[in-house]
Amino acid sequence: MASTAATSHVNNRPNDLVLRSGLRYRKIRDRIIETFLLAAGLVAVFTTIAIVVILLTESSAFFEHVSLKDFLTDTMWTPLFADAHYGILPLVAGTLTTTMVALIVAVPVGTIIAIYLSEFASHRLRETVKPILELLGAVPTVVYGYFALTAVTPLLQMIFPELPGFNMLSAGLVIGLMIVPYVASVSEDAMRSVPRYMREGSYAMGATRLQTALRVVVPGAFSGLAAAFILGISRAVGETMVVAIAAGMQPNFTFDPREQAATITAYIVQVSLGDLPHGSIGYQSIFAAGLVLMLITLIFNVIGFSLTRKFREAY
Amino acid sequence: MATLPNAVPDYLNPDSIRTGLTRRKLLDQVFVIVGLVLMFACLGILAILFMNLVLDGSERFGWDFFTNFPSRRAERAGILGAWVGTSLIMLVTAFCAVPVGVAAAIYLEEYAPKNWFTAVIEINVTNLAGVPSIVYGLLALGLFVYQFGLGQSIAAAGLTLALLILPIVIVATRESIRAVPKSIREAAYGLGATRWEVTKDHVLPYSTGGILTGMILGLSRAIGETAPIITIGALSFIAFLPSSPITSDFPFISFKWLNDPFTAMPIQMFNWVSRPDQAFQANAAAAGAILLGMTLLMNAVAIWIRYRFRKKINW
Amino acid sequence: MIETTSTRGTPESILRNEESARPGQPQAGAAAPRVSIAVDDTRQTRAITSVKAQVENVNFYYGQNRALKNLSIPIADKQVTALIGPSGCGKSTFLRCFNRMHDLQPDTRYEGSITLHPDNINLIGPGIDPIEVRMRIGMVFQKPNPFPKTIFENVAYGLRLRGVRNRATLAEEVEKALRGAALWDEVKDRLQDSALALSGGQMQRLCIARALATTPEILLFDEPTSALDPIATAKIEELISTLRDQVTVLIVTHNMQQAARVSDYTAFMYLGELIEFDEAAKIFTNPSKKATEDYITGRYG
Amino acid sequence: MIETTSTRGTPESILRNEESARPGQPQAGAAAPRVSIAVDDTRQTRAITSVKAQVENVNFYYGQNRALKNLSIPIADKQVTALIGPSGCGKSTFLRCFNRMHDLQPDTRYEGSITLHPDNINLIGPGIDPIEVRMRIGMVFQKPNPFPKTIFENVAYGLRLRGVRNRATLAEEVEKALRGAALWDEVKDRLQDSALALSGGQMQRLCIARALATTPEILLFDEPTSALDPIATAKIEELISTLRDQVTVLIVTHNMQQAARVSDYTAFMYLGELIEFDEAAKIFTNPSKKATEDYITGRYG
Amino acid sequence: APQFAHAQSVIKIDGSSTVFPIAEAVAEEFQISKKGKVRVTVGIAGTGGGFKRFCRGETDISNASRPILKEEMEICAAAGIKYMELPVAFDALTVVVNPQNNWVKSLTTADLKKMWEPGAQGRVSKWNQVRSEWPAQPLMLFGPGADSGTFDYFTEAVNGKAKASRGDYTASEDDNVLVQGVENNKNAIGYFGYAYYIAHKDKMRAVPIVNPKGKEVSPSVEAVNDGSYNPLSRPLFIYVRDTAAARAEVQEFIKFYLTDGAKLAQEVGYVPLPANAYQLALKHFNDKKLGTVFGGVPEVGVTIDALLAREGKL
Ligand SMILES: Nc1ncnc2c1ncn2[C@@H]1O[C@H](COP(=O)(O)OP(=O)(O)OP(=O)(O)O)[C@@H](O)[C@H]1O
Ligand SMILES: Nc1ncnc2c1ncn2[C@@H]1O[C@H](COP(=O)(O)OP(=O)(O)OP(=O)(O)O)[C@@H](O)[C@H]1O
Ligand SMILES: [Mg+2]
Ligand SMILES: [Mg+2]
Ligand SMILES: O=P([O-])([O-])[O-]
Repeated sequence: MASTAATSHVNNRPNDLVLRSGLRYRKIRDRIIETFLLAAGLVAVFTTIAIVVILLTESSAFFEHVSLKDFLTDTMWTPLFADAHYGILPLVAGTLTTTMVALIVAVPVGTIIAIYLSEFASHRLRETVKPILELLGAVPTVVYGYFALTAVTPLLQMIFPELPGFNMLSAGLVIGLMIVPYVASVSEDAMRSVPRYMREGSYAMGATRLQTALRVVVPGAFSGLAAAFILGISRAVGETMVVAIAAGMQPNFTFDPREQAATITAYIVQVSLGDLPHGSIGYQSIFAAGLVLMLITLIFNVIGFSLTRKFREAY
Repeated sequence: MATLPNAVPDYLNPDSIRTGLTRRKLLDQVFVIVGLVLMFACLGILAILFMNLVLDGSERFGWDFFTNFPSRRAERAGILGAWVGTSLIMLVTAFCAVPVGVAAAIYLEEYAPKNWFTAVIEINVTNLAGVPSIVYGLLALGLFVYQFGLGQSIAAAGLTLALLILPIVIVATRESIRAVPKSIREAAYGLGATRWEVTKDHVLPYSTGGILTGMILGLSRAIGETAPIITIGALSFIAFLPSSPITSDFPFISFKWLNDPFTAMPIQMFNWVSRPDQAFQANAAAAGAILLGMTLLMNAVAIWIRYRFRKKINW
Repeated sequence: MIETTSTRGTPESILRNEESARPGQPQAGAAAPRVSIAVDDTRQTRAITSVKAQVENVNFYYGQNRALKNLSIPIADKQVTALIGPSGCGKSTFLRCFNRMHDLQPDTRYEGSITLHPDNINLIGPGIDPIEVRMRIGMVFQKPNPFPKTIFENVAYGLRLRGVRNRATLAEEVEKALRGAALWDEVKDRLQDSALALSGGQMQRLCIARALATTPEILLFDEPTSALDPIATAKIEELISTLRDQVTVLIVTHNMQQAARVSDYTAFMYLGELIEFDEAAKIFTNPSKKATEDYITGRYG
Repeated sequence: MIETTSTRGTPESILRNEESARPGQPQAGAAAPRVSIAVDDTRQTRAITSVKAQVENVNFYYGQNRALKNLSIPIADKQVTALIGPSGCGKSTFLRCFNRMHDLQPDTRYEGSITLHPDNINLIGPGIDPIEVRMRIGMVFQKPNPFPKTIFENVAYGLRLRGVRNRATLAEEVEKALRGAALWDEVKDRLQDSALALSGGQMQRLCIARALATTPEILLFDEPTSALDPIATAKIEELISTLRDQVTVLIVTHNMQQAARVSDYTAFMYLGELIEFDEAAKIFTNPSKKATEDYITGRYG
Repeated sequence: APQFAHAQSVIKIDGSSTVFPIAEAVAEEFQISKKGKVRVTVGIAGTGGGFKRFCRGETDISNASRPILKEEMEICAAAGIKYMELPVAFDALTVVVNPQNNWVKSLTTADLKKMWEPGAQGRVSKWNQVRSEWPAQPLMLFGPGADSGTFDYFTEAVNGKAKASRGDYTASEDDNVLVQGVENNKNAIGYFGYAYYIAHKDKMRAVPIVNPKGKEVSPSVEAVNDGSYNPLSRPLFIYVRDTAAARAEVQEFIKFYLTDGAKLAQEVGYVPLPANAYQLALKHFNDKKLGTVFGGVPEVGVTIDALLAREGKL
């Protein structure tokens, strides 16, 4: 700014020099603060890097002992025993089975609730029920584990007397219940972002609410719904305490939900309950299992989020 | 219809329309009932879950339960160490996650230029939100416990949970920051405010509600997390309190407690759940009821704050 | 234009349908009744040969807000009636009364009657099922809103809703509707493509075809061309003119030229009231009210 | 109105500021230079006594989209200049160049110069700090946007930013600004109430007071009354007229009457170009261009 | 390994889950008697896990359901960690089945071997594969994890080699999980310390084991005392790090352990040693007698008398 004072504006405007020196200080402060804020943003990046680095370094030590082929094809997982087998398949099978059971509950229930809330319920009911429903997802998982073990399993044993005390069915059902609000909430958001004019087009043709919901809204929100399911899968895969408490901890290569089996997460907990001698194969094995878990959830998350993004772009 | 030139096909004549319509409307009603039943079933299960815990644990509720340490005798055991431990962990978690999360959110919303670098941070935040909590446990084990040598301490647990809830805080803060209308920012910029001044004088104060909500929701998630703490290795008999943060000597505050071993509510509950003795099941139920009560309370507070703030500031 | 103070501005008294059915006392017989409209201040009487729907003393409320005030107007059978008026005057609100779209929104209320001939049912009467109304009265919206389905499925939608399963019937009806909407030649080779791949004007004609497929008795258009370019607009206008033979058309437009071009009768609304209703030729050349003239000549709006 | 084909529609050549500073060659001296505007087709020359800001060949880009095209116009000191034109013509875009609001949005670009007198600095020059510009040039927005703070804090905000801490000074300046915005009497007893409790018109005057408190050299108004009722609008218009003595005013409005009532000079823009600039009296009674007349008489827009 | 500044104020115990009930009881009573001035933590990493931490200097006292092994001694020696070995009780390692199991009357070590040997993994999955007269029901196995001393002892005693076991069973360092498994599954069989059986004896059935003399013996205090519950009875130990033993509160704790320990061991379901054994142990402790009397070789079937004889020679 030219150094000439603004003579035409003599009223009490703070003089330019003061203004400018104050401004310099303010701008420097802005810069410093921005650096701090950026550093905070980078914490997220460093966390990811740290997760990846730790999982990879510990697992690479693991894979020095274990061939990748054994890891992926052996059907037994007994890394802590004298006759050690390192086949991740039983854990993956357990994980997938509990996840499947959970999805069989969560997908229909979550979708139906979402359709109901988005297409049928009044604004008031929706705004009241949604937060309460979300409480279901806020219940500590250890409480769900207790519930599965002490309430759901005995109930199921009345139906299937042969059902063992630890089983994937009960754990899966409870996980399903747990992710219902999540699936419902994401699906509902997706359905509500289907534009109103789309619905109006259908109603104007004489469609009922259900017809509009099923023939226009659901197809229109399909990728959003798919995202909800996939993100739900990722949650179910990562769920730990329920399976650790209620599904048993036996690596069991089976897809029968009535059996007991360990999931990837349950295995990590199981080993953690003992000691974790740094550097032993047992210690490394939980990181290898963790890496597999991370990869599975990552794949689902990436698919899920890209579907959401695609969906957002569509409307 | 006589007025239409071409003969009306059978399926379009009013009578057949009406009969078809009755059936379609019936389906609508059936769906409403199914939707309501499922919705209330979910809410009912939540209620049953809570009642189940309260009833199972009813005999244990009492002053002693809060002031006693765990004991091998169920009726003598309490949660003193657990709730103190949980409180201190939450203190560390809140202290780390909230400033960092809020700062990161501010950076992403107010400062970040649109470039690949920002995109990397964004993707990281979204992805971290989907990483299973047990993986945070592995990160903590590898990084905090061994790399940083924090051991199985309150600091390690607090930091782990802080990382775990960081995405929650970031996402909630961003949402509430975004709800501050552009016009307010423009008004402040128009007066010559710097970015930080706009943020600190306006954006942050007006989004306090959302930030608080995010913080409480994050903490309510952290309070129930069991798996990552188990992974760190905190599962043992602990019948004492961490060092007091307040001391009688100068400077009257001490941070020794950060390094102390601890137990926490969900850990204590898990410990009792895994004891099959019926008396301990009652303890587990009582601890679960308290834990669930705390979570529900925190969620209720969060909902209430969100509602209050939404009402208070009406742009 | 001289505004006669005797009619006191509010236009309830402007229109009087001398022969039409009194509410609660439906006329017998299938033939649409003849009516004549007396316009107070000009004392002119114009005949509508056949009335498809008679609007009488319609009030409409969004909650407490009365958006339509005592509207009365005949809708001529197999003719195009245009609704014009400044933004917010209630044109869309009025149009949506005909197919009961407001029922989808809570806290809305109809008063008065819209009697559909020849059945003599009151479209906005409490005993009438809105879905049934919508099955008989089609609507085309401002923004083309095809479903994210194939072209074929879009047109077949209404028939499927009505339970038609037979593939041959569907194919036949879809073709008929597409021909009716002057779209057949353009899409006959790509019926299985997504409707979203069409151009805006094609989409809008597809929406018309979708509505035509169920042979509606009245077709409602709410500013059907406001999102389209001039060429697409011309095509739709032409189409509306040809539809006249098949179906009663009610069209909302903010484009005066369009109203003048396509409509047989025109109603001018202002602040929820009907100011003037007459033959289009009359309205656009020699309106009776100053407000109408001001609006038509672009003084406000 | 006859449109002379020699000017070929594009209005770059319409305005020629014969005396004003050439870009890159700033004039010395503190006194604002005198300029005269030659309007091509009428060959009339009107004098502006003192220029506060000289806009020269300004282009503005949103990414690839050129929203302003070669604008040149003088802003008269202590006068009201109005910008009119149909929606989307770039009025707001132009206004926001003056206080560099576009800098907040990525991927925008200024070209040309807006020379502020008497300092002779180019407001949109690369070396100029936008924050400094904004500290000297105030803005009032379309929608009243008070901060959700007390009335007092709203007005004091600009001063606090400038480091004023002294309570007495603050109180004094706040009162002065509120008086300047003709709001003091209405709010003097409730300075500690939330600004959101005010009526729309009061809020807008509060925003004006907020801007006045820092004694800006130019005050920008972007459709300041479009969200207000007629009574509040009248008050603001009156206020703007009185502000003329203290500050240079630049106002965007879509309301022709308002522009005619409050402005001394008026610029008509269309599609990012300046079509005509002249004394308000001239523009509204005898515009040189057909496009201007069409717009003023409501033929389009 | 990290050494924490606050280690002085806390007595850190980890290791055997078998010993845990005793340690927990002693710790609880000790802290009560000290009015909370001394803090004690007890973990359940398993005997092996406990020694791993102990030899890194992370804990002061290690619980063990078997004597320290040669590898562990070497690791400790390498880290400069010296320790005192104090026997605290005797255990009868108990094999349990669900009460609804009406076919198993007794088991020989050969039966157990058929069930548990590494070669059984993935093959022996039905009861009738162990003895053909048993039903063709699934065989559900519950046992301690690989960090467990019980596991080491059992595999040594049954399969002839420590840690040699099949891996496809529900393994947990937390014996409560095993108790739960056996309790809830009709076809289950499991093994763990006697105390855990005693605590839940109405929900499961202890299987008599055929001893080398061919007698079916159920686990009991008497059978341990008279040496007839063989080979599954065994001594339990605590190992105290010498530097920790220099601390006053640790000395008090050990004194408390060796005087009140007998009563508490009995209370939680183990077989206390004769009174003179505790006196001897206390004397060894006070005399700072370092090292082990077992030489790091796994052995089974050590009786109380044999143990006393060895301790006397230290
Ligand atoms: N869903 C609604 N809820 C409440 N009020 C409404 C709603 N829709 C419209 N209104 C009000 O009803 C009045 C008439 O609106 P309507 O949309 O019918 O006007 P219009 O003549 O169609 O205007 P336009 O030309 O802008 O479409 C307006 O004042 C409007 O604010
Ligand atoms: N943030 C933006 N990014 C990209 N293009 C923009 C942006 N804002 C405005 N434009 C474009 O620039 C042109 C001018 O817009 P501007 O808002 O300046 O018009 P206006 O004359 O103020 O209109 P109105 O009377 O509706 O406010 C328009 O074509 C608009 O689409
Ligand atoms: Mg604008
Ligand atoms: Mg053990
Ligand atoms: O926990 P253990 O006693 O089996 O080592």
